[in-house]
Amino acid sequence: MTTQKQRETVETVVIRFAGDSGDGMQLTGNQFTVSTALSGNDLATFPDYPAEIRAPVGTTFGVSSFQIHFGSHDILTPGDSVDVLVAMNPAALKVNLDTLKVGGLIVADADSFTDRNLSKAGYDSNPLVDGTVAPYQLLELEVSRFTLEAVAELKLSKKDGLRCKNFWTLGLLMWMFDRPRDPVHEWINKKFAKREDLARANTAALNAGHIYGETAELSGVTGYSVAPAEVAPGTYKTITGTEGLAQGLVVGARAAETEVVFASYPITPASPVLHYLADLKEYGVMTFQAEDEIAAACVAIGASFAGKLGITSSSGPGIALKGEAIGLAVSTELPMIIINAQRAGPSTGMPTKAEQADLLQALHGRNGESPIAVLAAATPSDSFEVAIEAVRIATHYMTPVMLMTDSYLVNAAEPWLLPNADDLPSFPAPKATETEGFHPFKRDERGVRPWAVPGTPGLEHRIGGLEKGFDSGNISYDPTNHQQMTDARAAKIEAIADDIPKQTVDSGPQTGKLVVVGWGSTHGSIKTAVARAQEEGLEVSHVHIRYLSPLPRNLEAVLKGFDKVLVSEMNSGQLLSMLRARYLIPAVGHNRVTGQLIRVDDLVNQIRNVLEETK
Amino acid sequence: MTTQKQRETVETVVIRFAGDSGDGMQLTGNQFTVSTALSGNDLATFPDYPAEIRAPVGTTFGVSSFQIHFGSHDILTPGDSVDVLVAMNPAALKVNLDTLKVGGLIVADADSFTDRNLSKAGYDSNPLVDGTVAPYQLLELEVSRFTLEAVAELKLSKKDGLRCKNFWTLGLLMWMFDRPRDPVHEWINKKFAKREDLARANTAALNAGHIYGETAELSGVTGYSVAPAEVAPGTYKTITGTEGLAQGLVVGARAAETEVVFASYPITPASPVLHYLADLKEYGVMTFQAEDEIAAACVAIGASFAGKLGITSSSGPGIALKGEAIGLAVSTELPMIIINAQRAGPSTGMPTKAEQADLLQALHGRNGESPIAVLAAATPSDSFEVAIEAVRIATHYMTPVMLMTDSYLVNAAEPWLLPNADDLPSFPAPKATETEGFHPFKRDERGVRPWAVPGTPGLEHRIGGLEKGFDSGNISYDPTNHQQMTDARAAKIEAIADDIPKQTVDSGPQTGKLVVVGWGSTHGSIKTAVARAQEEGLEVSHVHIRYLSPLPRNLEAVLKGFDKVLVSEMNSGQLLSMLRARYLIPAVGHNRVTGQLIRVDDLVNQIRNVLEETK
Amino acid sequence: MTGSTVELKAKDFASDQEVRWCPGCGDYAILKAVQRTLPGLGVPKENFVFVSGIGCSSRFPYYMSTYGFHTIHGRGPAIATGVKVANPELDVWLITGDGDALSIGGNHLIHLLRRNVNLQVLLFNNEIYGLTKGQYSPTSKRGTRSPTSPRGSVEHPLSAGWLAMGAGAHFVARSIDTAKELTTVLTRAHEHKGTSLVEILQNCIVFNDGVFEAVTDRATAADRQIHVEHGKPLVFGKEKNLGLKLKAGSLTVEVVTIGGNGITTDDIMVHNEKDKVLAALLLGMEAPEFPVALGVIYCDPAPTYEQMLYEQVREESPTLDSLLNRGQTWEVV
Amino acid sequence: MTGSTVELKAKDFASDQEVRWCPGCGDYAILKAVQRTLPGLGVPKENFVFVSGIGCSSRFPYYMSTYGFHTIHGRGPAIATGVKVANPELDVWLITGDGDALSIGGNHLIHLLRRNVNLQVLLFNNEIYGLTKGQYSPTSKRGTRSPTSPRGSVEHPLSAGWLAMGAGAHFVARSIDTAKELTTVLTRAHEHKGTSLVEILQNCIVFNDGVFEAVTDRATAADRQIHVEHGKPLVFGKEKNLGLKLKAGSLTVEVVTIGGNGITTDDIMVHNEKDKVLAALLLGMEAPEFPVALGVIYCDPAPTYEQMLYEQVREESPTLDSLLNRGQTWEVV
Ligand SMILES: Cc1ncc(C[n+]2csc(CCOP(=O)(O)OP(=O)(O)O)c2C)c(N)n1
Ligand SMILES: Cc1ncc(C[n+]2csc(CCOP(=O)(O)OP(=O)(O)O)c2C)c(N)n1
Ligand code: SF4
Ligand code: SF4
Ligand SMILES: [Mg+2]
Ligand SMILES: [Mg+2]
Repeated sequence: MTTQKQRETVETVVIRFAGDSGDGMQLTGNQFTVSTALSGNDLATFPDYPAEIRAPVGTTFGVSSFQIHFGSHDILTPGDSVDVLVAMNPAALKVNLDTLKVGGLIVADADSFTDRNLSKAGYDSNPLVDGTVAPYQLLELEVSRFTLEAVAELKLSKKDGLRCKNFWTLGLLMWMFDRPRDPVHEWINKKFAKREDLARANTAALNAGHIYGETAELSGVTGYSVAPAEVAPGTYKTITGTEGLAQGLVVGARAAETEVVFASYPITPASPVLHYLADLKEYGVMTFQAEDEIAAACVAIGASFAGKLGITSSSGPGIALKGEAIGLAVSTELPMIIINAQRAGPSTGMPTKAEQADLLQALHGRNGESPIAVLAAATPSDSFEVAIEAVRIATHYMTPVMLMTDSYLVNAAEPWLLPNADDLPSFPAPKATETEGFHPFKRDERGVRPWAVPGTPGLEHRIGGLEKGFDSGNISYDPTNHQQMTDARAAKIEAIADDIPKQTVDSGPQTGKLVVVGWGSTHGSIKTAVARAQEEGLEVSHVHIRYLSPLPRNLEAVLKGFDKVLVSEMNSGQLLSMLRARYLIPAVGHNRVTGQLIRVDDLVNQIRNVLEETK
Repeated sequence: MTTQKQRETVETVVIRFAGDSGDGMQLTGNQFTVSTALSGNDLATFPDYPAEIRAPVGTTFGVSSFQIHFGSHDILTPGDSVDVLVAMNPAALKVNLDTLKVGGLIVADADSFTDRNLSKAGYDSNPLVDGTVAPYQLLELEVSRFTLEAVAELKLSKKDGLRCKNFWTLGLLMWMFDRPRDPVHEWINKKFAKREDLARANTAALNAGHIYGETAELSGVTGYSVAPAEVAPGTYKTITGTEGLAQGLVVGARAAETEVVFASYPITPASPVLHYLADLKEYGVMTFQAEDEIAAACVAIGASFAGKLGITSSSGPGIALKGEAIGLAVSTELPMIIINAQRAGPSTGMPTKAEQADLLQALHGRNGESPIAVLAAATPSDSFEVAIEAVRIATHYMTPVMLMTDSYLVNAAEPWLLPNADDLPSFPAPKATETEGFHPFKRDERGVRPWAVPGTPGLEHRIGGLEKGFDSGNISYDPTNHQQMTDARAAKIEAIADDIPKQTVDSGPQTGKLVVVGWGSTHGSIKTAVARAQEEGLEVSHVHIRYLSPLPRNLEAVLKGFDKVLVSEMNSGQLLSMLRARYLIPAVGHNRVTGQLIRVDDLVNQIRNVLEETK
Repeated sequence: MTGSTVELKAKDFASDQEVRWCPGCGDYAILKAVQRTLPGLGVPKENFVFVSGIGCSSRFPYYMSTYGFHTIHGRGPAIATGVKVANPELDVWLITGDGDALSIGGNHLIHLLRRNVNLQVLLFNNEIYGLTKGQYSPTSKRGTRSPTSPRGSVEHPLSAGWLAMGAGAHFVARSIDTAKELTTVLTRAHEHKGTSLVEILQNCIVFNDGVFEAVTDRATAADRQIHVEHGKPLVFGKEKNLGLKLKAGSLTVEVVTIGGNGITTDDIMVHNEKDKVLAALLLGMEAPEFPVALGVIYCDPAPTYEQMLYEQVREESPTLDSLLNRGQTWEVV
Repeated sequence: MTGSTVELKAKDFASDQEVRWCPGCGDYAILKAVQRTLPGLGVPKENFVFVSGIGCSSRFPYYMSTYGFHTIHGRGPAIATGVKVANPELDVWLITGDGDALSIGGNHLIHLLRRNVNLQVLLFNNEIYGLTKGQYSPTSKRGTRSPTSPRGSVEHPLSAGWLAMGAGAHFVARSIDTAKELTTVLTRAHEHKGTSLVEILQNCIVFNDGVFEAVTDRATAADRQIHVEHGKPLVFGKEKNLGLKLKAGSLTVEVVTIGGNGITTDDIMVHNEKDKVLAALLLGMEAPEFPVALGVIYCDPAPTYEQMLYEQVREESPTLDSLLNRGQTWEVV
């Protein structure tokens, strides 16, 4: 962020609100986000919850943060590093300090830097005074005291009073970045409708923080303004990857003229989709909390057999458990969607951290030749689109579709232009009724078998996981038939490639020296890195692959248009190996397995290096 | 088989004994095998059981067969096609006729070609007379009548008498190929020690069949002799792939100075290993029949944690279920062996049929970056060796090892030179005792953590599936630590490549025009095909890969020594894609997914075609 | 096209597939009993769905001319639940074996029972794994010799009935493959709204022949079986002169002879199919001390899963707009 | 090095890892109770192994200075079985939650119990999924509102005790996180050779606070809890004047007041921990009609799995030659 003396314009800012789990940082962040969206900025946010449910107050593992990146142009990631760090206690400072840019601003609640809190955070001495924060700007404020003063007239208990601290801080930051407070006031009044005293206290704290900014002489710190981004007109809201997915599934099912049975077993970070859908029974969604992931997958399969769209969701370990059942859906050629919210592995791994290391599992995590469709969502709003695509492909091709998202994406948020009801898609999924010449594995010209649903007179039939005769659907052990069916299952999935968009180049020239290839939630990081490299004058393009199985038919041609292919993934090279095997291109990998998003600066470096080598 | 007028020498013969499940064809085949081995021939056998437990008598799905291929030189497969087909009833003829070479010999029991049996087999007219068998030689004998006559003096019931039919046939075939009857007599006497009448009856039938051959005028058929193969001196027995595996595990565990906990859940075709080991408690093998495959894998993991070697086994669907648990063993770095007896998939597929389509599942069928070692057995005796290797790698590298076999290999048999007790390997697996500086993930110079076993004073520690600190073994969510541990797990597996034999060229020149690459049970077919192509003067070599993860370090160099690489597999191209991805070589596939072994003639054709193209 | 209005007969429920169980297998008799039962249930043929796992028994759906799904080992309960959640109108029958239901599928069975999804479970208990060639199963008696237990199994067997009660089942019945009462029990199971578990003692002629002989042998069956009926005294024996009597002040029963020792019919317990503790007691009775209880042992209806689920739907198909517009929105002009 | 001969104290069993449960969580009290129990068991420290699945409760092993294995969700019973099969000398404690044990792990738990592997299972029942943030669990009451059941759950809950009995358990006990009797129950569980299931009612202060309050509230606990003891009458209440009486001629009990209505101590049932039907009855008692049964409710030892398994070994380490030479061999010279 380029600061100037008076309230001056900056292009983009990254703020990280950090405090104890009890300090209300998620709430603060969300309110700041809404105001920012209303200010017309583009933005991306990412919450960072502690792994523990409720860690002891003041400990480092109890720190909860919320990061927002906003600006006057396209914002694609929550930001590699932070311009402003709000640290409500020493633990928050300790955990987050290394995300702060050198020269960045720390806003710290001095009142919370007590000996006890310092020692809980593992500090031997006070970092605000011992030189630790020397490389940064420091705004050390007695937030606790100011807050209590602001709410004094309301005669709250000290505890209740102190709970308003986050609003004081929010007020200060809203002054600093010139955000409107009206939506926050509205929200407070709605939220605390039944506790007028609290509504008033929070409002008072918010205003006090704002006034403090306006009036106090803050050494070296002044107000900034961030010009609105150019965005299309329309109605907006912020959506997370979870909301995008969930709403997309509902919209997709309507488009397919079917309903959803969503069967799942809770697991981080997949559960929120289940939670969201659990309250949508009116929209044709029955959710089912199964006894385990296998049952969840099987309930989905049973539902699809019975004529609704069975969907299941999980994360790493749970997806591994579903392999056998997915194989049954492949063999019986039933529609099914499997949502895989990837997290860091192997095994239990780091459940709250992001990774893209389940791609090869998606393709091969079952016995036998068992092809399925695989799609990946790139952003919260893309999650909406991809979910609709998953419904379309599953119901029109009678196949399981694995839809990949991850720990980062399910929680990330961005502003979203609400689609017009008239623009919503429609692709009714046909069900069989014709009894003449019917058999359950009779394929149409696309190689797709009929969806013949129990309850339909005259279509009574039996299916199962044993190999089936191509011409009858009856059990068959015939060698040539098995080859034919194996080929037919593969061909059916390949045929989807005729029915998906061609691969495009996301940015940069259509052919050239270098293309960076990615998939899934790293889209924003890669796009940003490529843009930055382009700004540096480097010749580099970006290809983002949404359809991972089947791959777009023209992908080979697109990639072969570049001298070098760099595949950037949060894994040890999974898409990389697919592309090398398939197209025999000497692609190289930019692989990071840290539980965190690809860093923009890191990737820009690698782009430089690769181009350097080619010289 | 090249026939000559008098008892004349042929080099190799393929015989298929086929009859109803109740006709004792497996027994007949086994007895013929033992005599053949004693005659000094090399041989390979393959039983073909019906999928049904006990199908109605006379039906095609109740046919049971046994194929033996023997000769005066190296015999590597049970044979693509058959020289002599013994058909005890119409169903046996119907099911097996297409395996018979044109001009081959049918030995049929004319008495069983009754109207009833013909119709049960689905024949509208008698194939022995309606021209169906015109392309073949036919020896139509009243086997039932001859047998009853032979045993007449023993006054058996007609039913018991007819049960000797298979011995009559065996006697005839033993005459035909000049096999010694002594071992069969011995076997009969032992088997029927308590039923002297049956012993005498079977002996009488055997001898009668033999005499019939000697004396009767068999149109166009005469006796053959097959010269002994050159084999090393020593004690031999025939072993199946199952026996090889099971014995190898026991020998390996002794070598490692540990004991085995073998936990499994029955499934075709993996169960026989469990059955074999279930009676070996004295040899340090505890078997555990688990409630499911997940439990089986977990019991094995618990056992390994407690200091014995945990082994589990299954086939396709069951292996899919074990993915999550295997991930735990990867993350906790415990020794473990997973035997995968592959069968045709996807899903339940064709449980009794062979396939190699679980290779990518072995490598990627788990969440996260989760590397393990993967080995594949080539032959029954190689199963013994590979099992020992699996024990060595698992215990010395603290890693799961997936050992691949398949439906064909577990049942296939060959003569085996018993290893000398002194030649058996010894590779004691170290257990930690040193408490100084101990932590459970402290790696040695090879990157391997200690096996620290409960019950050892002072080494108390906790492990689990969450990510662990490289320097402490404690839970860690640190991003750089996760990268370090991910890399360390991968590097440990890669390091095994320093400790396995270099890749060799199985046959043919070390470099040249074409190499055919294979793995697992297709070894014999590929080797035979390559030999045949070489005999035709084609320049082709054979590379058989036993170590699939890590791949041998010199494999790339070996493969790059050839202009063309043809990868032959019973799948749609799994090893193929691995080699292409890794080495960027334009390898092509010879892929067959029929539930059956690669056919030699088919592969020879493809070799010709590929070499043709290169011209 | 088979219209839903046609009068159906048993043979209309036979499919065109050749039945491939071993000759003499108890499964044949069960197949016939089911085919005899269905026509009387008043359900349109196209609404029947037979779901099974894997095992000899699980081949069952192929032999029925209804909708059928031969799924994967042990997962039938979950698949069947999915069918019912998607369409509660369908009439679902789950076919399973002792291995399928109690070994790999144990957990799904328990959860099916406690959720009380409205369907029938026919558990073919032959105390062995048939399809995989004769390994001991969770219901095999301790000491059973089999390929995986050549020295005798060392596991205490499970009782399907006790387990079902433990899981909170609302309907538990027991019958025998060749018993003519089987159709009555099946009809009762169908009537019951909720998950109905019917354990069927089934003879595997190949791998476990005669394992139930002590109970089923026609000569002694009357003394070894007690056919329970709600509201009727718990009597058995050829002469119906044997009965179950509660030992005073305890929770145990004894077999008594009516007429002997001053015992009258009044001393005999009356079967109450709603009594959970009695059901547990009856299900726990084992030969030779006790007769084996057959018939509907427990039936105490409760709301079904899908009924409660669908009752939660608040309105019919609201517009998607109302969903998309949820939450805080803003306008850009 | 901690030698096996050192006298151990509770604190010797605390590991160096910071305990990370929510402040006020019932798990803390259970941890302390276990740490207090172990020193008295006469087992060398290095022989203790704590195995767990996944859940808040399953973090337990990290806080013990013994051998520990935090495994995967629901599979603790199988891993623990593997430990015992490999080395029956080890003293294994399995820590699990209601989700871990009864949802995903239900089947393994059942089979552990029926096999009767000699180890202790501590099932922390908080009637909720803690770690994944508060979804209803298989033990949650019907109607429970949670993120996955915003309109109330529609599932009938499982009873851990009933399920265990149904599975053929040989030891079933129940206690409360903060109860001082917990150590006594744990000691009994340890004494019992075979699988000992101890259900511990545990308060999740964050997602299900107070769910057991009706039972545990100190003010009314005496009337809401019945502490059963083998051979002692089933009495409870502050004045020990309430008791359980069998209704004549039936299998049901009622709560009676001793002294009232001519009821004397002789009318009160005596606890018999070997009586399976009584155990089922006691485990099924629910508030408010009945007090909740606590203590050792069922204990009827039977041979353990590993004992029977190892008894089948016939001789010590025969040579490998004897194995390799099995079957028909021949010589080539
Ligand atoms: C995942 C999986 N594991 C194992 C098997 C092998 N298998 C098929 S049926 C069966 C047991 C059958 O026993 P049961 O359910 O009693 O049926 P029965 O054959 O006796 O009727 C087993 C172990 C399988 N098909 N799939
Ligand atoms: C295979 C798998 N599925 C799901 C999860 C997510 N998960 C972790 S703990 C848990 C439930 C915990 O509930 P409970 O066992 O009652 O333990 P508590 O946290 O209440 O102590 C779930 C669903 C997982 N870790 N692994
Ligand atoms: S093996 Fe047994 S259960 Fe299976 S079909 Fe044969 S007799 Fe029936
Ligand atoms: S979420 Fe509940 S069970 Fe988990 S640690 Fe917190 S209070 Fe305990
Ligand atoms: Mg069975
Ligand atoms: Mg819980």
